[in-house]
Amino acid sequence: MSSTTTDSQDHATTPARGGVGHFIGKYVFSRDHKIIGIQFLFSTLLWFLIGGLLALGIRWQLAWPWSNMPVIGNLLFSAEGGQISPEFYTTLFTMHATVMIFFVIIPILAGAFGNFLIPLMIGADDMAFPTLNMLSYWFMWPAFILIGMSFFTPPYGAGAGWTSYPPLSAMLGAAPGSESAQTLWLLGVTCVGISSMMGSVNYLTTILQMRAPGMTMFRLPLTIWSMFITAILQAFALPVLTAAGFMQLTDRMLGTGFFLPEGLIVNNSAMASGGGQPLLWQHLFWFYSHPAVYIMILPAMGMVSDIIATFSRKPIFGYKPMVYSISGIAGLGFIVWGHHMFVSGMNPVLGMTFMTATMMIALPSAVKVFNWMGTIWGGKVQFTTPMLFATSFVSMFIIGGLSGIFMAATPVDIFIHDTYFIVAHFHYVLFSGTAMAVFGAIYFWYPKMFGRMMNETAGKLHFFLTFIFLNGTFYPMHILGVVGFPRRLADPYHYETFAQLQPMNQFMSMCAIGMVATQIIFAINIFYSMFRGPKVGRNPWKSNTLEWTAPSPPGHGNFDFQPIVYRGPYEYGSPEVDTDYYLQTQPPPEAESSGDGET
Amino acid sequence: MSRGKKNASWISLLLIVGCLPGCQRKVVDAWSPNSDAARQIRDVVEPGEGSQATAGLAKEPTGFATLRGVVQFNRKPNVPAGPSASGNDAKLCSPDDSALENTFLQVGPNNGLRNVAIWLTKPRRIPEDPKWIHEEYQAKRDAVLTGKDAFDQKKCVFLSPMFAMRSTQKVEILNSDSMLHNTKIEGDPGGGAAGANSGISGGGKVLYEPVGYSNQPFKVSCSIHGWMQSWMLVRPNPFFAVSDLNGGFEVAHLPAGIDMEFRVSHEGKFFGADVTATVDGEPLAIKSGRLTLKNIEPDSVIELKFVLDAKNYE
Amino acid sequence: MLLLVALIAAMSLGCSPPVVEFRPAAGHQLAREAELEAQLGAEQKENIATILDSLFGTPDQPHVPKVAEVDMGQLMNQTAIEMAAGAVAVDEDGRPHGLYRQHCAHCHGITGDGMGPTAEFLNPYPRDYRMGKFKFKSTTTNARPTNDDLHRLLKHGVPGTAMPSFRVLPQNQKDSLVQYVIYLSMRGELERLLIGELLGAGELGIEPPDGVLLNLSDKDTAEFQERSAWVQEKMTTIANSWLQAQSEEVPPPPENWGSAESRQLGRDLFYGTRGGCVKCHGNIALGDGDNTFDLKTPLVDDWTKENWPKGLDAAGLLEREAVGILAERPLRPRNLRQGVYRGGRRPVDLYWRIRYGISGTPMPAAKELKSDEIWYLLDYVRSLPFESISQPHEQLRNLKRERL
Amino acid sequence: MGRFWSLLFLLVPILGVGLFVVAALPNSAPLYGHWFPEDVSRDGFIIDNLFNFILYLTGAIFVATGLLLFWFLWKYDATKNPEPVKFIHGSHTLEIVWSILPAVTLLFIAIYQMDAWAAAKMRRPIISAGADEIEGTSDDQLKPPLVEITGRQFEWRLRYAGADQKIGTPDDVHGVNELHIPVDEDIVVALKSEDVLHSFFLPNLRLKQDIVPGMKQFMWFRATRTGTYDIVCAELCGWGHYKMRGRLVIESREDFDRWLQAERDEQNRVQYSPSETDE
Repeated sequence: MSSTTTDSQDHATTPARGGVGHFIGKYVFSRDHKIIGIQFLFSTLLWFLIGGLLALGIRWQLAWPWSNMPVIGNLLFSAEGGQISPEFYTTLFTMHATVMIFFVIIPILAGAFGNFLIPLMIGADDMAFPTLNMLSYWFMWPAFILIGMSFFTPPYGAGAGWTSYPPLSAMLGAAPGSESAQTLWLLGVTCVGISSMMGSVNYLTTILQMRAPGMTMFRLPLTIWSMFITAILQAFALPVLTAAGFMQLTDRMLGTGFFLPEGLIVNNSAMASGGGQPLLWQHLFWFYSHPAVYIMILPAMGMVSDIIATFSRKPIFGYKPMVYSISGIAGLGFIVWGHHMFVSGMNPVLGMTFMTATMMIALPSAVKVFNWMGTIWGGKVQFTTPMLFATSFVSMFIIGGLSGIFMAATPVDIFIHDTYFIVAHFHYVLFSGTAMAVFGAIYFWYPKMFGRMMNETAGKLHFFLTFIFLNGTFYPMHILGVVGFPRRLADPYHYETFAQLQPMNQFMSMCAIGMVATQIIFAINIFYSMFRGPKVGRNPWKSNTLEWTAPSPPGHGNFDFQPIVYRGPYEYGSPEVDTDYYLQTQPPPEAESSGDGET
Repeated sequence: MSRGKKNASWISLLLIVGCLPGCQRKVVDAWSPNSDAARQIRDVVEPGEGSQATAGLAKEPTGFATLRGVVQFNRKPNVPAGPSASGNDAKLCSPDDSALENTFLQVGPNNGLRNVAIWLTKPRRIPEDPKWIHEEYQAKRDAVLTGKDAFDQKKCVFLSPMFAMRSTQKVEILNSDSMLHNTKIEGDPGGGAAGANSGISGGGKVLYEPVGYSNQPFKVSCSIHGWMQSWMLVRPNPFFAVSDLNGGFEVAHLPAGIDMEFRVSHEGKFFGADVTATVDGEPLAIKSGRLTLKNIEPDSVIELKFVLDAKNYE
Repeated sequence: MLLLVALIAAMSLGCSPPVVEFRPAAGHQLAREAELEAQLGAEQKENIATILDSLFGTPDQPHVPKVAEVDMGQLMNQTAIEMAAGAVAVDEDGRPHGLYRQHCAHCHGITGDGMGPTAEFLNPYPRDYRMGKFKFKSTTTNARPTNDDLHRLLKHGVPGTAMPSFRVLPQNQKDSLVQYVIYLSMRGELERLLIGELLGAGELGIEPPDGVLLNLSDKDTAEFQERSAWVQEKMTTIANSWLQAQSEEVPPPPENWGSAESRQLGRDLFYGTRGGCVKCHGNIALGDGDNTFDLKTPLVDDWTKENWPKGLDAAGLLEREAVGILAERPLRPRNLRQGVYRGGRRPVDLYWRIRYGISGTPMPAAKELKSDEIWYLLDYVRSLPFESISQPHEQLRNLKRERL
Repeated sequence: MGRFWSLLFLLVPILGVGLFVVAALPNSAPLYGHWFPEDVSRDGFIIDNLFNFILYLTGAIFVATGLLLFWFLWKYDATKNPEPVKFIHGSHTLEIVWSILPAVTLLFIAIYQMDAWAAAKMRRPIISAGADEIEGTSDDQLKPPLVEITGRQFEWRLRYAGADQKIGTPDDVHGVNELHIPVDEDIVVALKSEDVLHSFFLPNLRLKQDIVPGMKQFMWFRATRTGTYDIVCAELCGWGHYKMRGRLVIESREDFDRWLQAERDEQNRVQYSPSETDE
C-alpha cells in the first residue's frame, strides 16, 4: 500500500513541469483515479449519444418502414432515396446493443463511478495500481477504434446481433453484417474485456487492501459493496467470453469448427469446417452475459442505496440483508444463464433446473426493493434531482423485475421468447433502471467531481421528461410482446398478425425521439455547470460517506488528512449528534473510540 | 480537470466525424434526363397522331455495278502462334500438343488479310424489289446454308472465323470433331439477330435461324473450349462480303446511282484512320469503319484497296 | 456544446430526401466503349437519359410507353406499374405502393441492375434484368420468359439462391411486381441499344462523343423523323419479343419412363458424348467438370462476361470498381447431387432446362437430343441425389480410353 | 413540489395497470388486437392461463409496491412531515417475512408450470394413442413427423412424406412457405436448418422452437380450428430475417389429403400447356 501511495504521489508531482507534457501527463495519460474516472465518464457519455441515435434509427424503421430515414439514410442510401437496406437494419440494432452494453453501461458503472468513488469512499489516496488503472482506460480505445472501424466497413457495422450467435456470425458471408465488420466487432469486444479485467483486479485489490483505518467491510457504503461484488463477477465470468470470442474468431479466420456443424450450405457455398455445435456458443456467451446483466445493475443498486439513504435522511433499512442479497444475486447469477436458452433446443430437462434457479434469483432483488422502501418509510424525503432519479430507479426496477418472472416461467417463455416482451424487460432493467440510476449518480457526485453544482431546475426538467418519455417508449413494448411481436424484424407489418401494431410503434418512436431530444438539456447542464455552476463546499448534500470529507474537487491523494472511520455510512438522524447527518470520520462526542483499535 | 474529459471526447468525436466521408456507398451517378425535353420527345416518339415517318428513299437505282476490293498489309506481319488446347479434350484437339491454328489473323502469300467483313449500312432499308436486289440473289434468299457453306468447326477451331449470311437464310452449325462442342452465338439485339447456345455432339449438326439481322459482326464461342472464338455477320440485304486468304472480296449487283455507305471491320475492329483506303486509285476517307461511295455508274466495277500497317496487327 | 453543433450540422445536411433516379448501364457502356474505342459525351448521356425518360418516366413517376403496332396492355398497365414503383407507402384507400422497393430493390436495385445495397453480399448475385435474359423459363434459349414463368419464380423463389418465395403476397401484388420487372427489363434493353447507337456501333451512323440521337432543335427535319421512327421500331421489336414469348408444348414422356431402364439410358446419355453433361457437371455430377477449373478460360455468365472482359488492365478494373460493379465471380455448374433445382423440380421444369439450356450461361440447349432422350436424361438427373457415388459409370472408363 | 413528484410516481401503477386492462379488453377501440392472437390449439390456453396467473400475481405486487412507494413519498416529504426521522437500521422479522413469502410464491410458480413445460417439450405423441394417454417413451412408438421443415435464408422449405410414409425418399412432396396441416389431429413436425439459426414460431398455436443447424428438433401440437395463420421466424437469421414469413393452413383431413395429392401431381407434372397458370 505504502509503495503504491508514494507511486501515485510521485506521479502527482512529476508532471509539474508545465507545458504540453504537463497537460498530457495530468489530463490524458493520467494515473489519477479521478481523472480516469472522468475520462471514462465522458467517453461513455459520448457513446451513449451514438447508441441513442442508433436506437432512433431502429425506431424510425419500425414506425415508418422503408421511408426515407433522415441523415443516415440520406448519407448511405442516397441512390435508394434514403430508404435503408434490411442488412443495415440488422447492423442498427446490433450496434445499438453493442454500444450501449459494452461502451456505455459496463464502463460507466465500473469504469467511471468505480474509479472515481472507490478510493474516495474507502478513504484511500488512489487505486492500488494507478498505471494498470490508466491502461484499463486506454484499452477502451482500441475497442472504440475497432468498433468505430466496423461502422465504416460495409454494411456499416456488424449485423449478427449483439449476441452474435453462430453460425450466422461464425461464417464469413453468412450475413452481410458478419463479414469483416464482425471480425472487428469480436476484437473490439475482446479489448473491452481486457479493460474490464484490469479494472476489476484493481478494484478488488484496492477495496481489500487500501481501506482507511476503521473502515471495516461492514462499514463500507453499499456502492462499494456492489462494486466489489461486480468486480468478482467480472473476474470470474469475463475469461469465458474472451475464450469464446477467440474460438469464434478462429472459426471465422482459421476455419476451425467449434460452433459450426457438418454440411452447412450458406449463401450457396458449402462450409468446409464441421463437427461443432452452435449451442456451445450460446452457453459460453450467456455464462458471461448473464452475470454481465448483474454487472450492469448491481453498481446502480449500490449507488441508488446511497442516494436514497442520503435524501431520506435515514439509515438504510437492513444494511446487512442488502449486502447478502447483493452477494446472493451474484452467486445465483452464475447458474441461471440457461434461461436465455429455453427454446434454443437445449435439453428441456435443463430448462426446468434453470427455471427454478431463475425464479429464486427474483428473491434477493425483491428483498432489496423492500429495503429501499423501508428506507424511505419514516424518513424526511428531500426531492432533489438525484433522489428523483433514484426513486424512479426503484419504481422502474419493480416493473423490470416483475416482467422477468414471465420469462422465467418456461411455458410462457415459449411464447414470449424473442418477442418485444423481452425487449421491454431488459430496457426496463437497463435503461429505466441503470441509466436512470447513472443520471442520479451524476447529479449526486457532480459537485465532488467539479466542485460546482449542476442546475437543479434543469435537472428536474430533465428527469420529468425522461421519465415520461421512457415509459412512453418502453411500457407499450409489454403489450407488443403479448401479441407476439418479434424482435429484430426490419418490417414486421407484412405479417397479418402484427399489422395492427404500427400506430402503437409510431407512438413509441415519437416518445423515443422525445427522450433523446431531452438529453440535450442534460448535456447542456453538464457543460454549463462545469464553468457557471455555483461553487460548493466539501459536503453539499450533508452526506455521511468519506468522499464528502475530501475537498471538492479533491486534489491528488484525495484527502488532506488521514481519514479515520468510526461508524457505518448511514447514520442519518442519529440521536448521538444534533446534526441530522453523522460523518463516518467524525469522532464520537465522548472520546471512547468505537472498536477497531487501528487508531 | 474539465479539459481532461473534453480532450477524451474530442478525440472520439473527431474519429467518428473523420470517418463519415468514407461511408458513402459506391454507386454510378445517374445521367440526369432533361425532363421537359423528355415530355416533348414523348409526344413525338410515341405513336398516336399517325406520325409514322418511314425514311423515304429519294432515288431509284439506275442499274447494277460491282464492288471489288482487296485488303493487304504493307509488309508481311509476323503471325503469332494460335491458342493451345487445354482440359481433357486437349489430346483430341491437337494430338501432338502443337498450338492450334491461329484463326484470328490469317495472312495470305500476297500479304492479303482474310476475314475482313464489308457490308452496306446505308441506305438502311433496301426494298425487296428487283430494281434493287438482282434476281441472282433471289435464288439464295431463303436458302439453308449447308455443306461447305455451313458454319463448321474442326480441331477445336471454327473453320469460318468471319461468317456472313442474310437474315432470311438459315445455316447448319456442324461439328466435324469427335468430341462434343457447344456453339454459343451471341446474336445482336440491335437488329434482332437471335442468340443461341446448343450442344453439338461429334459429327452432329444443329440449325441456326437468325430471324433478325445484326448491325455488325457478333461473337460466336464454345463454352466447353474457352479459346474457341469467331464472328458472325447477319445482314438484311445481300450486299456484304468477307475477304479471302488473298484479301480479295467482291459484292456483285450493287444498285447503281445511289449514294452508299459501307462499313469494314476485322475481328470486331473497325478500319480507322490508320488504314489507307483508295477507290479506283483515288484516296478514300474512312472513319470508324465507314466509307461512302457516291454516284456509282451502272455496270461499272469499283476497285477498293485497303493497305494495313502490319505493326498494328502484331 | 460543439459536439451538439456538429450534430445539428450533420442533421441539416442529411435531411433533404435525395431524388431517386435510374442508374445508367455503366457496365455495358464501359464494355462497348472499350470495344469500339470511343467515349460517350455528356450531351449523349443526357440524350439517352432523356429518351428513356420520355418513354418510361422515372422511378417515382413511371410511364407505360405507347408502342407502334403493339398492345402494351397485354404486358403492363399504368396502375399496376404505379403500385410497384415509387416510395413505399399506403394510400388513403389502403392500397400499397412501392412494392418493388419494399421487396426487391435492395437486391435488384432501383434500376433492376442487380446492384442494390444487399447485392454484393449475395451468391449468386441478384439478376440484372436489363439484358432481357432470364434463366428459368419455359421458352427457347433466346426468347423472353412468359408471364407464367416470372409468376412461378416469384411464387416458389429460386431454391439455392437468396431469392425467397413470395408465395404469401396477394396475387395482384405479384402481378404488379411481374409487370414492373418486365417494365425495367424493357427499359434496360432499350438503354443498351441507345448506348450502342450513340457509340457509333449502330445503323444510324451517329458518331461519339457529340452526336445525339434526338435533338429537339431540328425537330422537323427528315432525319429526326427517321430517328424517332428508329426508336419506335426498336420499341416494337423489344415489346414483341416479350409478347411473343410462348412456352412450347412439352411432348409426353415415353412408356418406360421412370423405370430403372430409363434411368440407365439417361445415365448413358449423361456420360456419353451425345449428352456430354460430364464435361461441366463432372464425373460424379458434383458440378466439378474438367473445364470448371480451367483458370485460363473460367466459366462465366453473360453478365460477368460483359462487366469483366478478359485481360482487363488496372485502369479498367478501377473504372469498374468506381461505378460499383460487383466483384467478378466464376460460374459453377450445378451440383446435381444436392437435389436443389433452381428452376423448379417438376419434370417439365427440368425438361425445359435441358431442352432449351439456361439463357445467359454456358449451359447449352440440347437441340440434337430427341424428346425421349431428354426424358431419360432428366429421369437420371432426378435420381442422382439418391444414387451412390461409389461405382463410376463404365462410360467414364471408355471416355478415358478414348482420350488416350 | 414533493406532492407533485409523489403523484407522478402514483401514475406508474395507475397507468401501468390501465394500459394492460385496455389492451386486454376484447375489441377495445384504440388498442384493437393488442392482446394474445387467436388461439387455435388444444394446449395454447395453458400458456395463456399461466401468463394471466402470473400477470395477476405480479400485477398485485406491482400495484401494492407502487402505492406504498407513493404513500411513503407523500407522507414523509421533508417539507410536509413534522415528526422526526425514525432512527432504525431495519427489522429482522420483516426481512424474514419478505424473504419467505416471495420465495414460497416463486417456488409455487416454478413447480406449478413444470407439467405444461413437459407436455410442450418432452411428451411427444405416440402412434397408438389418441390425445390423452401420451406416455410413450420407447422411440419405435413415437409418432413420425408429418412434414419436415427446413429453414434456410430466407424461407421455409417443406417436405411431406410420399406414398412410402418416409421422408427423404424420391417420392417426397416438396413445398415452400405454405404449411398445410389437418385439423384436430396430433401433428408432429421435424425441424431442420440448412444454414443458420432460425426459430419456428406459430403465434396462434403458442409454439416456438429455435432450429439449430446440425440438430433435428421435433414439435407437436393439435390445431382445433381451420383457417390461415402466420408462420414467423423469431431468431435473427440474417438480412432477410423479416422476409421469412410462412403461411399455416389448417384444414379438414379431406381438404388436406386433396391438397397433398394435388401438390404431388403438380410436382410430377410432365404435361404443360401454356394456358393453365400456376395459381
